[in-house]
Amino acid sequence: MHVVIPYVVGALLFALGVYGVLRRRNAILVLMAVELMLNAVNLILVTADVSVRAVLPGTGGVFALFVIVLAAAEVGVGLAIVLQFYRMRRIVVVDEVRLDTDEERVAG
Amino acid sequence: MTVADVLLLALGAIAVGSGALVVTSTHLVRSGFYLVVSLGAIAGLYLVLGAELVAWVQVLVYVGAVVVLLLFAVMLTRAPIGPSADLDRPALPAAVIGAGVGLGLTALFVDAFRWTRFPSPDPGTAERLGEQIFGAWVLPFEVLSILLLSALVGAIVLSRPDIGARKAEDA
Amino acid sequence: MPLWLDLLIRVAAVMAGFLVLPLVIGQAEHKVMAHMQGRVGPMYAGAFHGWAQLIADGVKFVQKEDITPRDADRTVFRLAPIVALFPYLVVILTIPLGPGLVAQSLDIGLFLVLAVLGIGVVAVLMSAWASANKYSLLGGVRGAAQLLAYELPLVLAAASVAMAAGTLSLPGIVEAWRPWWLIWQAPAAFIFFIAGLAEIRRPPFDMPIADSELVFGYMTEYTGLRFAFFLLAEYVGIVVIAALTTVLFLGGWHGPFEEQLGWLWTLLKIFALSFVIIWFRVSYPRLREDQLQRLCWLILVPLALAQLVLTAAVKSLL
Amino acid sequence: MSENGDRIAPGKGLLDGLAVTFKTMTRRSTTQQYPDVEPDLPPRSRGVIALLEENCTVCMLCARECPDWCIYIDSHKEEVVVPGAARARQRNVLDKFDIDFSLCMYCGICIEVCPFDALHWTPEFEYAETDVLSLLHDKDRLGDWMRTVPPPPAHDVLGEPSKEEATAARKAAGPGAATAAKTARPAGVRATPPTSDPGSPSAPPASAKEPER
Repeated sequence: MHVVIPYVVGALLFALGVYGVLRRRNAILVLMAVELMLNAVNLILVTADVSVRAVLPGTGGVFALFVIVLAAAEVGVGLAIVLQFYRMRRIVVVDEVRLDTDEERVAG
Repeated sequence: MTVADVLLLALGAIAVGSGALVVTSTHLVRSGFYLVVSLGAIAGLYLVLGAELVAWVQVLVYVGAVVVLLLFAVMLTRAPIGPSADLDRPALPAAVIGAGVGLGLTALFVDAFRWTRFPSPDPGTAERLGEQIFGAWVLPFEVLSILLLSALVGAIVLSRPDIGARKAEDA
Repeated sequence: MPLWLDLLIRVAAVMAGFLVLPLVIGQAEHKVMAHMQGRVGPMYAGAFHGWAQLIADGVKFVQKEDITPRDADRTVFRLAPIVALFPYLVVILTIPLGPGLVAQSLDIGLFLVLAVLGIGVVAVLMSAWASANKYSLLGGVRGAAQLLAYELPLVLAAASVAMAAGTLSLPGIVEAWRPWWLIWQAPAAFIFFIAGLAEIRRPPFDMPIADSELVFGYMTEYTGLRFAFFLLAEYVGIVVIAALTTVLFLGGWHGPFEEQLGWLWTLLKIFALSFVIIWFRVSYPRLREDQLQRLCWLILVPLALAQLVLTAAVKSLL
Repeated sequence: MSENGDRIAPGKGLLDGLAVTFKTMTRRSTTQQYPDVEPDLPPRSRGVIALLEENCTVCMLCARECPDWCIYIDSHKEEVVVPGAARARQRNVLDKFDIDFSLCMYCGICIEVCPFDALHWTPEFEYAETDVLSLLHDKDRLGDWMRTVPPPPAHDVLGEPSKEEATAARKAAGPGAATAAKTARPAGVRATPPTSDPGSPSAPPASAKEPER
């Protein structure tokens, strides 16, 4: 098989993820774009298993599994933060997150 | 062009197409559903690439859990049917950076691998993968399990208002 | 036998099982439930004790108007029933009926089954959100929470038996099965069956479609053939959960004359478990939402973890 | 289940529930296959109201007492020449007697108040119509229902005798025995069937218990 196809697919997906993270204002949509990037990396890792001769065969698959676990943890904590934020401010728009601490004290 | 190549092309097209819809759709919930399609197509790519176990873990964890959590969060915050107006920032800078990254990476990969053929790997790698994880990679594996545990505790602490409130009173 | 003929026969057999078994289970549910409630159930369709009732129902569903609500997200709304049905079709492909009698034997079949069953959640969320109905949305959110939660004990219990058998292939697990596993793996079997019931949203775990408070949950807005698809998915779900419990915990085709009658034993065990599922529906009231989550996280998950420890201990002793 | 006080073994309630449903399944169901098998109606079933026209004196009590006002009566007066009488007598002749069963709520007050037993309950209930106007039954149709009126059921063997019967019995026994007869009768009835009881000469035959269909 021509491994350049999955590699390019991975590259394009990563680019789409970058675009999404920069473009989206909704925090959950940003998380979705991050998932796209993680999956692009996974795809490249798994493809590397086929194309790159490594000392340990199947290392790419192992790494992909690790990344999937990391992504699950990331989404769990990330969504907990987003939902907590929504409960406090009723918004999920990342642009409008106020970083000054005075307001934080009032709301919290 | 072999059967595997055709499959890779088709699945890759689906993955990239629905991935593009994920980041451009103005329908909040629909982009979540497009993400399901995209991740499913990537699982198909893993299957073609001979990583069967990774493919099913992808379906189990991503499609069955992560995306559902995302959709869940969308529906708990706000989920209008139909397009929402205020989802996006101005597109130009993001498009420029995204296109730059995409073109750069694509050029890199195309230059590195050209149109060379590699033999298809033999499927059925559950045993091999298990030996890898519990042999060479057992330490990272254990570290990951601690990370998962702390993420679990962290998510519970964050989402339980009663725990947070008590902390605030103490401080 | 040429490859295409072999493939055709396999697909035809799976489709036949996919269409016939749910009908049998559905008819059994009509009659068993009726008799358990002191009624007689359908008596007219097909003359003899209403055997053709579900066929008549099917004809009725086809004739009904296919309504999509005005505010609904049309594409998603229409796709949802198919997404609900699809995973079970894939699962049925991998279930072994007898020695060598399986549509598609896979090295990691158990993993595929568990992964694909998880797709059902997406269908619930799709139908719930796209209906533009607050009852649907409530039911869908409940359903998603329930399915996500019960996936955990389901996978843990399956992991226990996979650990005991030392393989992830479904026929392999049946081959490795020994009668004393009935005791050794009994808690896992119990957990798997209960969690499976919750996964297919059968009473007493039918909180997402609780018809007395949510109309019909995420299926509220569906009519005609699309609604029939959801119903079919429910009954195929019964078949799948009963078959998986059979294969993983009750020894599949093991029984007297298993070389010739293996398929019969499997089918008998599947029907017995389906009867139990129907029996539960008649006997128990619906669990409240908090009781449902409590049962999962405080009873089933710790039990499943304890079973894993037990399995590992016994396995290392042997 | 076991929250208050005495604790039962855990899971016993769950098993009991399963046992109850399983036992019910093994028993025969009591379903009546209605359109195929005629229902076994209890006596005094309230199906439809029948009119015995010759008993009606157009006193209008039924129409006035009806809570739904669903009885419509028209009549005219007629002179009847009685031979030997000094003057011709007047008599009410019924022109119209309609009951609108789309309004009727089957309270039975009209039947209760009728002083001359012109109205009767019959257990006939299959008179549904596709047009609501057809539920207005005129006096011919109401009269036609009379053939479905079952004979009155037998008296309750343990019940008190009716006032008329008691008086008749007292007269037959002669003065002085009145109190004895009144107290002795219920005990005697328990021992013997009502037909052979001398105290109730008008008791109907036993077959009258079953409503005729």
